[in-house]
Amino acid sequence: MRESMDYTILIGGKAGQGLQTIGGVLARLFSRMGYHVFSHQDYMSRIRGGHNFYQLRFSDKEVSSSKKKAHIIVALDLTTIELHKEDLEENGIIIFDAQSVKQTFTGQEYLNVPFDKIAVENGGDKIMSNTAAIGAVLGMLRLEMTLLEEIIHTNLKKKGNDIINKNILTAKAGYQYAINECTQCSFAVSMPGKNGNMLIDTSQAVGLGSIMSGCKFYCGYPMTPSTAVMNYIGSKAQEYSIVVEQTEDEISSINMALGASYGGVRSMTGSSGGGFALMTEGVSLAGMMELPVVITLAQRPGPATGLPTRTEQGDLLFVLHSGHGEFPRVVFAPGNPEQGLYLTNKAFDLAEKYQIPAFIITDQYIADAQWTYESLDTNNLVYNDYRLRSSEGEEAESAYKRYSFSEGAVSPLAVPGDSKRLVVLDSDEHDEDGHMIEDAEMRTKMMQKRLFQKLPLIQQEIEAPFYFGGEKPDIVVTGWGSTYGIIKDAVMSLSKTQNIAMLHFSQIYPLPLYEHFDYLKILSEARITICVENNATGQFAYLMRAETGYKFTHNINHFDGRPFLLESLTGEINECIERL
Amino acid sequence: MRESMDYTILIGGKAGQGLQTIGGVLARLFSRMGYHVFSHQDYMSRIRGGHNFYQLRFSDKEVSSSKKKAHIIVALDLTTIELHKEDLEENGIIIFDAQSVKQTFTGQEYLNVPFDKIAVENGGDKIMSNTAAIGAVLGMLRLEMTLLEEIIHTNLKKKGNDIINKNILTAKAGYQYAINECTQCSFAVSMPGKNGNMLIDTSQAVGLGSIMSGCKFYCGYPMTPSTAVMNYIGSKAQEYSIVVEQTEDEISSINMALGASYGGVRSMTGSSGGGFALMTEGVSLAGMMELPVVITLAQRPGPATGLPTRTEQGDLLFVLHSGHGEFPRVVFAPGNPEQGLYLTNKAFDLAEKYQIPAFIITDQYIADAQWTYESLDTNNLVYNDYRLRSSEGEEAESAYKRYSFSEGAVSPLAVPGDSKRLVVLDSDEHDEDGHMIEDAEMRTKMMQKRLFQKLPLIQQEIEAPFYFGGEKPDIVVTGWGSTYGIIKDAVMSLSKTQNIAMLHFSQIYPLPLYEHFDYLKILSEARITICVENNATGQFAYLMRAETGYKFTHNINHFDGRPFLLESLTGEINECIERL
Amino acid sequence: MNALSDYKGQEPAWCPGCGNFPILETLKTALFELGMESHQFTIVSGIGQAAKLPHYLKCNTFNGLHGRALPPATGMRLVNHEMPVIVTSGDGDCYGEGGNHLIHAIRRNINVTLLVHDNQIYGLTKGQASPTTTEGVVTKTQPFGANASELNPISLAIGLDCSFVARGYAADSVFLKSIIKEAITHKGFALVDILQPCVTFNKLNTYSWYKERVYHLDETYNPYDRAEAFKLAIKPPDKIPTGIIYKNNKLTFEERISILKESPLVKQGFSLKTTLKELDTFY
Amino acid sequence: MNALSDYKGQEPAWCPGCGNFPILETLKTALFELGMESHQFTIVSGIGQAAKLPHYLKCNTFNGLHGRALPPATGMRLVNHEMPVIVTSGDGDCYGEGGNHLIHAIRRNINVTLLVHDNQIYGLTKGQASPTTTEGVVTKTQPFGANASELNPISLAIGLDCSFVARGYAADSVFLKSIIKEAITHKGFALVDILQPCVTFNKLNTYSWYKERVYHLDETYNPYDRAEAFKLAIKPPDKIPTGIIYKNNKLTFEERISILKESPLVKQGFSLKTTLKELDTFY
Ligand SMILES: Cc1ncc(C[n+]2csc(CCOP(=O)(O)OP(=O)(O)O)c2C)c(N)n1
Ligand SMILES: Cc1ncc(C[n+]2csc(CCOP(=O)(O)OP(=O)(O)O)c2C)c(N)n1
Ligand code: SF4
Ligand code: SF4
Ligand SMILES: [Mg+2]
Ligand SMILES: [Mg+2]
Repeated sequence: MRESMDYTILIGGKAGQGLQTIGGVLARLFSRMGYHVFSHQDYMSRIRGGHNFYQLRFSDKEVSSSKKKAHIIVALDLTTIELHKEDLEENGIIIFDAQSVKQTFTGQEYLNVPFDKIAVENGGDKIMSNTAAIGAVLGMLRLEMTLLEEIIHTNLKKKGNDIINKNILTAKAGYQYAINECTQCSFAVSMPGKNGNMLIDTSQAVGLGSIMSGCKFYCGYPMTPSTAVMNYIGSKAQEYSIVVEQTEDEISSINMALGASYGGVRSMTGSSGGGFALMTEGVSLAGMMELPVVITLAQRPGPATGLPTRTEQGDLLFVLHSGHGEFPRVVFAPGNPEQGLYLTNKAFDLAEKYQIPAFIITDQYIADAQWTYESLDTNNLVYNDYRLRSSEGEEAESAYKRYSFSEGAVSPLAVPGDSKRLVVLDSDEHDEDGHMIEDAEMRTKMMQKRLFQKLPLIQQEIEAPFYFGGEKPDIVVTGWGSTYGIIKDAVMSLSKTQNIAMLHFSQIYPLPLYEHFDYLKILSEARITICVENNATGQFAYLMRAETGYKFTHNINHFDGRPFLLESLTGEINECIERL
Repeated sequence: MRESMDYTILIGGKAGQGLQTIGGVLARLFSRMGYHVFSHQDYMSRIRGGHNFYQLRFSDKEVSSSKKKAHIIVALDLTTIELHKEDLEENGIIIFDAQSVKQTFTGQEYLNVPFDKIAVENGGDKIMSNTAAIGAVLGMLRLEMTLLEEIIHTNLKKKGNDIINKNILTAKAGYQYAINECTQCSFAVSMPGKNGNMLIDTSQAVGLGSIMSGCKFYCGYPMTPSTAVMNYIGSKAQEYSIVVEQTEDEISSINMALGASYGGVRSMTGSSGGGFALMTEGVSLAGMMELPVVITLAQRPGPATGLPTRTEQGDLLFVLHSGHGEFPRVVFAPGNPEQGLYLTNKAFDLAEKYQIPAFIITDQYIADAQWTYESLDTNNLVYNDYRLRSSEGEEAESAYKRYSFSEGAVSPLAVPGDSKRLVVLDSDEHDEDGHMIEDAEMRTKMMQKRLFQKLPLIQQEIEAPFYFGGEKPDIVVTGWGSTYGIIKDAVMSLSKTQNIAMLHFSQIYPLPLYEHFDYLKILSEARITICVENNATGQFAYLMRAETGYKFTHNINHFDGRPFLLESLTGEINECIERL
Repeated sequence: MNALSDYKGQEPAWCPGCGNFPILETLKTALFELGMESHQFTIVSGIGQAAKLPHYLKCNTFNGLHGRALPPATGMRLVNHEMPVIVTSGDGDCYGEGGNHLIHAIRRNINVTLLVHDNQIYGLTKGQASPTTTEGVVTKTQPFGANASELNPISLAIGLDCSFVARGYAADSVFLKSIIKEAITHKGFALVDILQPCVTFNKLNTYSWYKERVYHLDETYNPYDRAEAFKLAIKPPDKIPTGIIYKNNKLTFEERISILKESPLVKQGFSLKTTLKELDTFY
Repeated sequence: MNALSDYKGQEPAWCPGCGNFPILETLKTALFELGMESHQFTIVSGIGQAAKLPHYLKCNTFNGLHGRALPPATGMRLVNHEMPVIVTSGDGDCYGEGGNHLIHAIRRNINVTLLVHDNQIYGLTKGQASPTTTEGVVTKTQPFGANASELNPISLAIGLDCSFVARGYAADSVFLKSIIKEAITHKGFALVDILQPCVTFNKLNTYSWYKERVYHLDETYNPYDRAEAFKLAIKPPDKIPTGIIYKNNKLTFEERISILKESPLVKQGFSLKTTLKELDTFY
């Protein structure tokens, strides 16, 4: 059959039916078993009803994108069957509970599993029907039940043994039902035979990254899909002593985060589209005050409220130029959880080292998507306290100047109250002391220090883009941020027949220097260069042209609020190749 | 001596000493006499004290910039003498009141005029000392007094005849004093022998433009230097029935302006740096709702509060990319009051025609600078009511769809309450009816209509940049917005010895099509191309490169909060030429 | 207008059992009884569950940004003060993100009816604390509990001398309808804080919780006494009064703008010609 | 700390005669008498004339954005609740642009002292109406007069159950000093609205205008009765009470956050190592 095992499961239903739970448990299960898992979510902006789905791919080789076609569809409602039956793989199977979807389907590709009935009979409550569904999926795949039992134990610890046992009984019954009834099931599941994998999404990775960077203050205002980072940090706030504060609005968020930073700790805020727009004045304040702050922006389709629970890469240029006036910043856009962890740490480091705002851009797709790793490298994480906290004696302290020119681009940032140093920050143009000035000469010097002296130093810190391919590729597929995984899977599959390479930017601004790796040469010498973006206007391509003069030969842009899927992206890349 | 007459007068003193009045009256006087006048202002962010100056150039030929050197310096305080004496032209004269500056100066270039004493003796009150100063300046120039009397009459009408007469007496005494005492005065003032000129600054021109475009609603929150437009419109609000409302903050401004636009009238808001930053979410809302609105941004040096009363062109890229998500906009940056009037009218027209936000960018320098014109052309102004206001009968009206696809890019915008048409606007992605949707297909169609269908239509409306020079220039000096006048004066003077041309963009985004005028060819074929910008990073040059790939050979950037002055810009251009 | 059914809009995407359903139906009935046809009024809203309402009730609609319903409502009224404007908002939308606009809309006394669907929670974004969430409630974004005192919109509004201040309860349709009708016909800014159960995320302030506490102010209550109204407003919440708590008869903002005396701005014509004379003022 | 003169900062850029001068001097004296040295407290401000104050008084300074003084003040307190934080703000800064933060800072009861230099006008931007400008006053940006009712910060704050609400008068230094000292030592959010003559732009509320109206609340006044305080706050302004109008003894926000019990956040150390175990939770 296949070279390697690679199955996709889609769980569909209404908001509130618990499909996230089913998906989440299955994903965790497969990753514990040692499979590679990739999942993504598609949900509407409502709390109950509508149509949502959770899509999960698991394999014995690395996977980093979703496919359109599914091998198993778990349909919690009729709509799921109607909408997704076309997306069933050959020999794929749709499982459903005829009684609860109020219709039955016959044929090779359907398997009616009475989830509700199994739940009531074994667990005593319809509420466990999702457990029956999970069991049934395992049964269809002929996988072992032991790990599921473990997971049920952990997840339901707080609910007590009775509930745990009922769920286990229900799961087993669902499992057995599928073993017995799914005669047409022909899935060939190879055993990974390895240790379990981690399962993590990029919101968690960014949250984890901030905790591991010594972030002590997070404030924000709820906004999908940015809230997940706040939720994650909130869940660890007590343990790691982090103040997590929900503000009255996003203007307060950025200004409060800056106040916290001034107070002497690492601080962070985050939002999405419109909420971030409200922060732009504060971004400029960070620029002027030279105050470190890390800002996460989880993009969603705009303009305005747009499609609040969907995905897009539409805010890159807005972030790059956000805030009035001119000041340096760094902008990172992780393409997977691993990069999310690493770049969040790097953002905190650079923000404090250079006293600038640092941005982490994600989007709904990458924020929610789960990946597996054997482990995550923490050796590349750094923690340096760049603040001036030592004591010097009264006289020296009273000579302290917040914006002293004497140390070059970066003037030491003291902590108020920590010594006799007075820390004076001003949003007006100011002198070395931090007091407002109006003269042209001081203004020019401050701009030079703040902007021109820092920029080259910051640029030196930016690492080469990710490159995968030969030395002289014919075709280069380029992307940034969330498209990392999908481009990788697409290029890997195309590389069997084409001299094709992948170029991916996660450290976006400043653009990496050519010294590290001459991506401009690679691009210029290729025949076909495609910039893949989940936006309408090709914002990264615009940035590349503005910064380097380089213009891609092709662009692939989606702007329908949905992520790229493997089959269609591969198809579109092929079209570009054929068109030439 | 000179080819043509060209004098500069600088009036300096503390905030609150009335130097704006002196300057304003002199500027008005010279323009009434038929001279060409150019003035600009330099003031601190304080209400009393400090050091401010008002600089005025008048000539019998057109002038459109300020020079560094002055022929007459009216010093209302000691600081003015200290700071500006180096800037005195050969044979120039500094007038001052030794008693009030509490020091005296002797020598050819000083003229002590006892302003206070003259005022007390002739007007009975020190308050009129500025009138004495005005009279003295006229005397020094050996100009006639009649027009000044007229102006005193008009300006002080409300104060009554007694005050008027006292002021006239004082002016005459100052005049006579200068005639008698300024033996060293050698100014050769040619008589313009023409009708009087208009005197207008660009804030007034933008305000006038909005009134002449049928703007019925202006709201804003005070912020220097944007408040001048609001003040101007406010002064005419009663007469032209315009609601002028000061909002609680800038977020309210943009949203209230959009509500007014929805209500069926032309509406406008404006701000500067930080205030505009707060509007960016609302800009995105205008984009999504397809609601016309005109936004003026009077730039000042950032980041943050920066130098609140000074000048910079630092917000171009921020405006171009302001607001999350992707939607069309037009951005204009007038280079003088004439363009201010015309482009404001055009902004209102295009905003309503294409249902988009339209921007007018100025800066403190151009906002305050006064120019003279024989007259302003109003034949190029348009007023078309693009709203759907007619009645159609109930059935047709109930079929009305706000975002109907049937008319192509621009769906007719009806006025709520005006008919049975229901006007439904949504900040979420929506269907033709304006109701929120989530499906990918409708999203894509709406993006296509809103963005891709409109863009080429809008681009067709953008006129060629201003070009002055031969067919094959060696050197092209390029600028945008407020540098129009200074570049013109510099290039005119350099064109005597160089094959030099000027290229100026006031219709900035979308960039003009090459069809109208192939500026890219001109640039590419020139040997030296210089982009002059009053910012640190060269934002227009960045835009040009992003949009066209073209990179200027040289950049001249100032970022000290001060405008370019003729001598120094000419010098810097010369340096670029010599460097090559 | 013929029938109540003429107001039928899109299918609501609210959770079954949500307190927004009775509010929607009550509002429809109030409009119907007031004889206001769909095209004769406008509903402005922000973002949140309550803010979706105008999609579910056929009308002129400005469904704008989260927290920003009052500014466009004000803009709308200023250009067309013959158009009744109703704002539907949530406790987060109105008291959180939009707090500043509330203060100043009250100060202006713009003639707008503001209905706050106060479910004491952020519904649409999945259960974070709102300004009216009871102190101490723990959520994912309030890991230390909601540490700020819950906002009392009634005492706040009375503190600002709001022209009309009322409280209603979603499940008390008949009484709520009478409040809404009075609010709409009141000349001046009218705030109606409507207690609204959120069956999904607010497990504290449930239907039964409200039922035990809510009572009607009766005829003997005089809503014109500001100090007494304040006293009532700050009483401990074991019993929650509903009805019109405070009102006054100030002039509206629209009435105080001289140029609006004759006709709404949107009906005042414009001709470029009449403005040409302005050029002369610059000579 | 040795001398009052140690607080001397930059030369003020205020107009001669401005009411900000006595406020500045009074604040210095209050700090001096409280024994707070320059490095031991922080002044946070926004933008406006009042907001320039920290440049004129040697101290840790965060002079941020217009309207946005309270959020950084809150952030500062949350990471270092041993640092006294004073906010100097204007009526536009605090009640206009910053209105929403005021509401929520009061709700949080963050232990910050807020001094509003209330000159009933926008000074720095040259004389536009502020939220406290008397109704009807005409300015360049209020061509139809200030049409909104002037904001009453005292009744607003009492409406929000603010922990400490006082009014002072700039020219009444000794009494003002006692109020400011109480405000600084009060545990909880303290609002002091300070009537401040603006000699340049406010020609209505002048020194003599205030002098005729301002009086001291005497010892018999009980500031703990919220309803009575409200009554006092809404009395017609022919006589203006100064002093502490309302206070209560709620827990501060900082006190309610468990992880701040032991030491300020800024003093709690960090080591990357202790966090490594979090990776395990993802298996
Ligand atoms: C500027 C901005 N910030 C945040 C959001 C996300 N958001 C949407 S609705 C909402 C809160 C909803 O709460 P509430 O106003 O109480 O309405 P409810 O859903 O409870 O009816 C938030 C925070 C947004 N859309 N825009
Ligand atoms: C976002 C923003 N909007 C507007 C301004 C301009 N601005 C500076 S100070 C000020 C008002 C000052 O009034 P107030 O707060 O009463 O202080 P005062 O000068 O009267 O002491 C304004 C509107 C600004 N700096 N930032
Ligand atoms: S989440 Fe709450 S408020 Fe929102 S629809 Fe559901 S029940 Fe109603
Ligand atoms: S303008 Fe008014 S508030 Fe500002 S410094 Fe002058 S007098 Fe004081
Ligand atoms: Mg709510
Ligand atoms: Mg003020």
